[in-house]
Amino acid sequence: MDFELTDEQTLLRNSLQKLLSAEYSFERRQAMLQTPFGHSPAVWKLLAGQGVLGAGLPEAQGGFGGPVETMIVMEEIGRALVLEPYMSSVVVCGGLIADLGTEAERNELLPRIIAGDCCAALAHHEADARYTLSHVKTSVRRQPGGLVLNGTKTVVQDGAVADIVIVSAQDDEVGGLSLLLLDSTTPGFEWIRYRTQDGRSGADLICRDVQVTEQHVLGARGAGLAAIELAVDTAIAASCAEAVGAMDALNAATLEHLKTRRQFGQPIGRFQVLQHRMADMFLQATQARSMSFLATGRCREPDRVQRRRALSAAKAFIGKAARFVGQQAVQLHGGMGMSAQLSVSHYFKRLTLINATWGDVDHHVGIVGDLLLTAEQ
Amino acid sequence: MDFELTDEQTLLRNSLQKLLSAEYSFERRQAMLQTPFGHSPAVWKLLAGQGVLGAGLPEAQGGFGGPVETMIVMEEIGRALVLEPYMSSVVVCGGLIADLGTEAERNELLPRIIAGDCCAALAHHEADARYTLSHVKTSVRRQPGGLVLNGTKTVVQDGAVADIVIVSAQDDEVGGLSLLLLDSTTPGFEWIRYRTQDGRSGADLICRDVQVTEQHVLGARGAGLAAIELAVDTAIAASCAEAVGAMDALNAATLEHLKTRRQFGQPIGRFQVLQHRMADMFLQATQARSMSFLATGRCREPDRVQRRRALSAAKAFIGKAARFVGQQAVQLHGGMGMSAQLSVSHYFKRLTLINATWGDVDHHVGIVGDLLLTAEQ
Amino acid sequence: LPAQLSAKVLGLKRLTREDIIGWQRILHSAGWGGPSWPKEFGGTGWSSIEQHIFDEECSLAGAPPIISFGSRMVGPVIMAFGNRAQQEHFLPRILNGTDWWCQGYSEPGAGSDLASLTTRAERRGSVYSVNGQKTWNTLGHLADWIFCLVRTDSEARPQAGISFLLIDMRTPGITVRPIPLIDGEHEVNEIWFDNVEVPIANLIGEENKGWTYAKYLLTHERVNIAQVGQARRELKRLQQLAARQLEGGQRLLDNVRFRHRLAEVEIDLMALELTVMRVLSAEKKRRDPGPESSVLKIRGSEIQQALSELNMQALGHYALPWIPTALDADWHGSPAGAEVWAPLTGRYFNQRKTSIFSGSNEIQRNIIAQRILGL
Amino acid sequence: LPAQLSAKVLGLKRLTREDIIGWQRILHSAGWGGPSWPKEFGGTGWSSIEQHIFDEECSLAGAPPIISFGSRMVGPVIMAFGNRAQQEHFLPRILNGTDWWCQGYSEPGAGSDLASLTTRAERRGSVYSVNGQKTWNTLGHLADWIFCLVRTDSEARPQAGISFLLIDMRTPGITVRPIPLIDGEHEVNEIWFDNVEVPIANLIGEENKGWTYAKYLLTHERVNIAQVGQARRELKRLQQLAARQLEGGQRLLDNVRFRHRLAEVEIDLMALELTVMRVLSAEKKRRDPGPESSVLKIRGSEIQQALSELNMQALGHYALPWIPTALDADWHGSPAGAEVWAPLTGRYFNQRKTSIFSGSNEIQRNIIAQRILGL
Repeated sequence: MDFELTDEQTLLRNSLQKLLSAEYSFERRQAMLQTPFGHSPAVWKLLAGQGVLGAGLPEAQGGFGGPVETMIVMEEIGRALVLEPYMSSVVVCGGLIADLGTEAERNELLPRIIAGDCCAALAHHEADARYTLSHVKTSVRRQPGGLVLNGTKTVVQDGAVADIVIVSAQDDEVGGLSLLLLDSTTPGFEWIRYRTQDGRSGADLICRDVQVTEQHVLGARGAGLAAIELAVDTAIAASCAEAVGAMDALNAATLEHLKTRRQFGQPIGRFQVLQHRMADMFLQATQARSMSFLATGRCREPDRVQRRRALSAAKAFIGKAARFVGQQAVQLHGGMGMSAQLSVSHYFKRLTLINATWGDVDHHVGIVGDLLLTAEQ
Repeated sequence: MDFELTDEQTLLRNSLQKLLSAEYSFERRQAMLQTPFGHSPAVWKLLAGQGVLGAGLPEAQGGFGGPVETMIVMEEIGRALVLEPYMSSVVVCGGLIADLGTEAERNELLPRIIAGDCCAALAHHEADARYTLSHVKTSVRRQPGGLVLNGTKTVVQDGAVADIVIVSAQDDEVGGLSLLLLDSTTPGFEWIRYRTQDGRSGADLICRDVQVTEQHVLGARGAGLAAIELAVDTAIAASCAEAVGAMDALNAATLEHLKTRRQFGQPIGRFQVLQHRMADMFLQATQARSMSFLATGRCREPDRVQRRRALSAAKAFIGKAARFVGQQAVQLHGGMGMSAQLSVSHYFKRLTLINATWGDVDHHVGIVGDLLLTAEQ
Repeated sequence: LPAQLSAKVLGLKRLTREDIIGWQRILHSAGWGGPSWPKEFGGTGWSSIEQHIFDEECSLAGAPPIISFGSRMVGPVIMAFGNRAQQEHFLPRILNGTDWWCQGYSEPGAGSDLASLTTRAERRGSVYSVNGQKTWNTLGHLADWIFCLVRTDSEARPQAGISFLLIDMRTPGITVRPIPLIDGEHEVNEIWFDNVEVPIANLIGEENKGWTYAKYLLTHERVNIAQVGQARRELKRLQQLAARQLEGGQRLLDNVRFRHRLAEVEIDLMALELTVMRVLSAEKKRRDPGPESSVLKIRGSEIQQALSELNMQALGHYALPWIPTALDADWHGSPAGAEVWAPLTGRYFNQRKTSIFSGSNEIQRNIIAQRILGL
Repeated sequence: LPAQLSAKVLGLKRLTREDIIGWQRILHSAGWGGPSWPKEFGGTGWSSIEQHIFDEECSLAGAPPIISFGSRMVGPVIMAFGNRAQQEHFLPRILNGTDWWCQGYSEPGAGSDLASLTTRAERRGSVYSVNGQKTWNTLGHLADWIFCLVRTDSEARPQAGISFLLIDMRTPGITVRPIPLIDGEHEVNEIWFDNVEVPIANLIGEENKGWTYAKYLLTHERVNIAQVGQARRELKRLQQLAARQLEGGQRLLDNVRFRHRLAEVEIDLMALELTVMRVLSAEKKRRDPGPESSVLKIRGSEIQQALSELNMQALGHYALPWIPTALDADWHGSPAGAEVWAPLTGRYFNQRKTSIFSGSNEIQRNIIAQRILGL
């Protein structure tokens, strides 16, 4: 594993940092929190303009790079707490279309995604699944003239701003899961849109007798679960990078607070207990960065056991680290950590929600534990 | 629950403290560690002379008091790190004989135990049981002229100094466990005696075609498991009290060290990180004491679920507290905490072994969790 | 206790001013308006243990919180240090719910280090003229009165120049501005004082002795600080939630790891409950439990936080949506079920305050180290 | 690596002086006597990453520890600050296993606060006369030489009057007395110096500059401090143990809670391993990883401790017996199986030292706060 960035990668990082610090200050972001779903078409277009929306997508359709580029972008998204649907549109759905789509589908959709003309979301989770990816009750069945889709998808991330949606369903005819690539305005869809705690958007999607055809199936019928698992691992790696960026910024803000906030006649950073707390926050973030490299390096690994262990380990470790850094940043800020007017509470909320997404700490520790059984037998 | 001691109970505590500080100083104890198994007949007779070996046993045979008196004695045993087989002889076996024995058995054995003329031990655990009390493979079977006992018992606490032993075995004839009360020199017994890490003794006991009769069965045949469970809960309460006494002493020693040891030109207790650590040790010990009261108050509770929850909760909480206090006392003592010449390492070892006895933290947390299932259904 | 009200409380719904005042009136009419007050001032005269049992029962039954700034904070100060006129005027109005009190302690530059406060009160004839800014004021937008620490002598050493003033919130010159909080709710405020005139009669005790009264108050409030009843309530919610939430079709309660987490917090709560009882039992003899209250504050807040975190964790993806309307009592919208789970993530965020406010847990550990352990 | 030797190491048996010296001789004859040394002094000239891989492989294969006091501590100091004569005399003898070195730093009154040491060396003609007491000396009873920090100027400020002396352990006036340790093993000593005469030629560098050399040494040793290879070995032992230990007839590995604990420590170890690699990778550019070594020390020791604790926990009741003879290589006594489990509880006790020695974890956190974070 190489921990050094190439010159192009460093350039990507620097230009994105520059763009975001100019166009996505905390004050600007506070204003965007007042919009219905946090998504700003203007910002989205700006990102597209810099080519950022092509990171990790195929060059043939205007993309560039791979998981390392995604990591770089996501880390900056975490650092600036960007509310845009980058994860859903580019990483998850862009990735699924690139992996599974036909030449025609890729040529039609990826350029639009990369240009920022189309946002996409994945509708996979269901109410009783929790983090079990294989638990899908939504079904697609044969009916005269095509197929029909029924079921309810919950907490579709970035769902309120999606133009297209990928829906997973049990495919009774062939067995296994199939993925359906549909317009979000498809008749029979009912969207229940809402804000998420971190100012982004989500939605529940109720599918009632939605008429589809085999043309809508993305990839091979019945082969959806493996594709979803790979997409989720890519998303986990991206989440890890986002969390690392957010922790970095949060640690910097907390360190600054310790140096400037005075109590009892001295900067509070002179108190040894707070020094050690901050040292532990640094220690966690340092290791979290190592694990983010691991997740990035392994998220496309063909060996499923190796990939599973690495990605679950990274998500679990970073989840714990993010929890500790987030909670302690609030604690060290005192009352100010509770205020919505400072960035610290927003970082904390975002880190908390990253933790609850794509499997929480217990879920992924459990997976690493279960792999011991396999290894052992 | 009453947290106040009666005058008699306070007197018991004070006189025992006085006896132990006079006769069982750390230096004396260091000398006793040089004996084969830590047990000193002289000390044992001294304790008997003060009547201490009758605590919790029936008045008819010369005992006095109940669980609170046991708690008081065990706390002082913990505080002075007494190596004597009090737990096995008085609390566990004395208690079993008092609960299950016939009038004749009680009259024969309890006065000898109380007088310090006879040490007893419980041989129940087996190699593959871990902390599962019901897992017993040792068997007692009918044969011409009586019964025959076969099997191997492991880590019989205080086993190397026991004169009599209570052995549990699957009783094939009636089903369930039976308890056999036997002389430790019974033909067919092979004892593998050893020291334990804390300077006490233990033994494995191999039973090969041991000839016994129904006269040797303590209590009703086949009813041994419930009796063992009750005895173990009494032992858990006693262990909790011992741990509380040890933590108290260890915290006092650590606090003294923080006040007297100087580094960087000041007592190390001036460093805020060490202050907070010590505060947490105090906080843990304070709550551990509350839980010891709970264990004492509930260890004879007839409602099995209530008893189970209380005793497992107490053992788990105190196990965690003891681990934290023990490890941190060593840490705060620095190199001196590693030395066998100071008491701190001995307290740490004893607390560690208490944790591994009668079920560790995970075992008892698991039980409390499983009770949620019962409560919920 | 009206069923509708307890349903709101147990459902973690938003409470109105009327909900809380109404409950105080109900208590008052039952003679329980001052469960922690002596009989001579219209209280119940209960022992600490009786108060504790009352508090626990109220919490478990889903009673709204008592407005503690009046009943448990300024009330006892007025009883101990107020003059007869102040006692006769203010105390009955607290008991019967007429006056809602709030607290003016913290300032932007004085958080944990309260003694460095700078809001000043200058004497001008029969009034003090108060100028300055208070912050982290809880529910002041609902309050009728505020008790403040103000500086009346800027020459003296920090603690010595502070006085304890009672101020009518309707006095001209007071501006209350909400501080938007992490969970989006309105709970705390900044308050500005611009030449606010306060009658000298509203000074508690002697001028420049306010620090003493504030310290009395800090140690007076102790047992309730553990919030054991509320924690029991949240533990019950968590158990019910874990039995209802599914994980790949299995109950979350059947997940061994999660059950261990449940058991751990249950055990911790048992230890705290018993420790509260021990402190109360010792109080029978000593009257003042003293610094042990720091133990209760630390563990109480840590357990509240653990419970709110597990309640959120139990939700899985449902931790994400933010549906503030679902916190209204009569809401039945979509997504379905949100009336149950919607408050829980916000509550987790909100409960982070418990280790910060009322003396941060770091300050509490300092107190244990210094006052109990003598370090 | 002789199979018998690696079996002893992997079985956590007691190692003899010959075991350890023998391994150094084997390495030396293969040209690997100084894996961390530059070629000019007879080392391998490996990069940090190559050294790291070598160390890990050695650990996993069950190689005995290298006598780090020579190879990794006094060796580098002699290379950097020793004169030609010292280099030519001492360095080859370290490589070929002739000299076993030990360290004389800590004193009864100078632990974490090393600069307050009082052992003094007075110049008398061509010798220093050394008087004082050192403590927490590791394996000095096996050593041929000791490197000491001694005070040569008691007037200067604490750090300024210290010199770095090399002392032959056979010099008259040296007394070595074991400190009995928590696990009953003989590992550390007290050493008294009573008018011990040390030739001036054995002074490293300049008089009163010893503190500089000691500090160099403290930051020189860094990557190996994480002990990743050893942790991997202990994790493997733990997994095997969990698969073998039974719990009511079921494998301990099938206990979900225990498996979570295994997984947690495995994940922590992965994070540490990768962080070591990142530090080494950064070192390619900067050469001196600096205070990041504190991160590796803290996490390395915590993980070692967690592993030794879980190995003990896996034993259940078998954590209790103390069977010191079972630590001998050829022991096959009763109770049966003790050759496997008998070392583990003692190892747990012994590993508590890792967060105390080599700069306690508290000191390491101070270093992070001050040197990295600028607090």
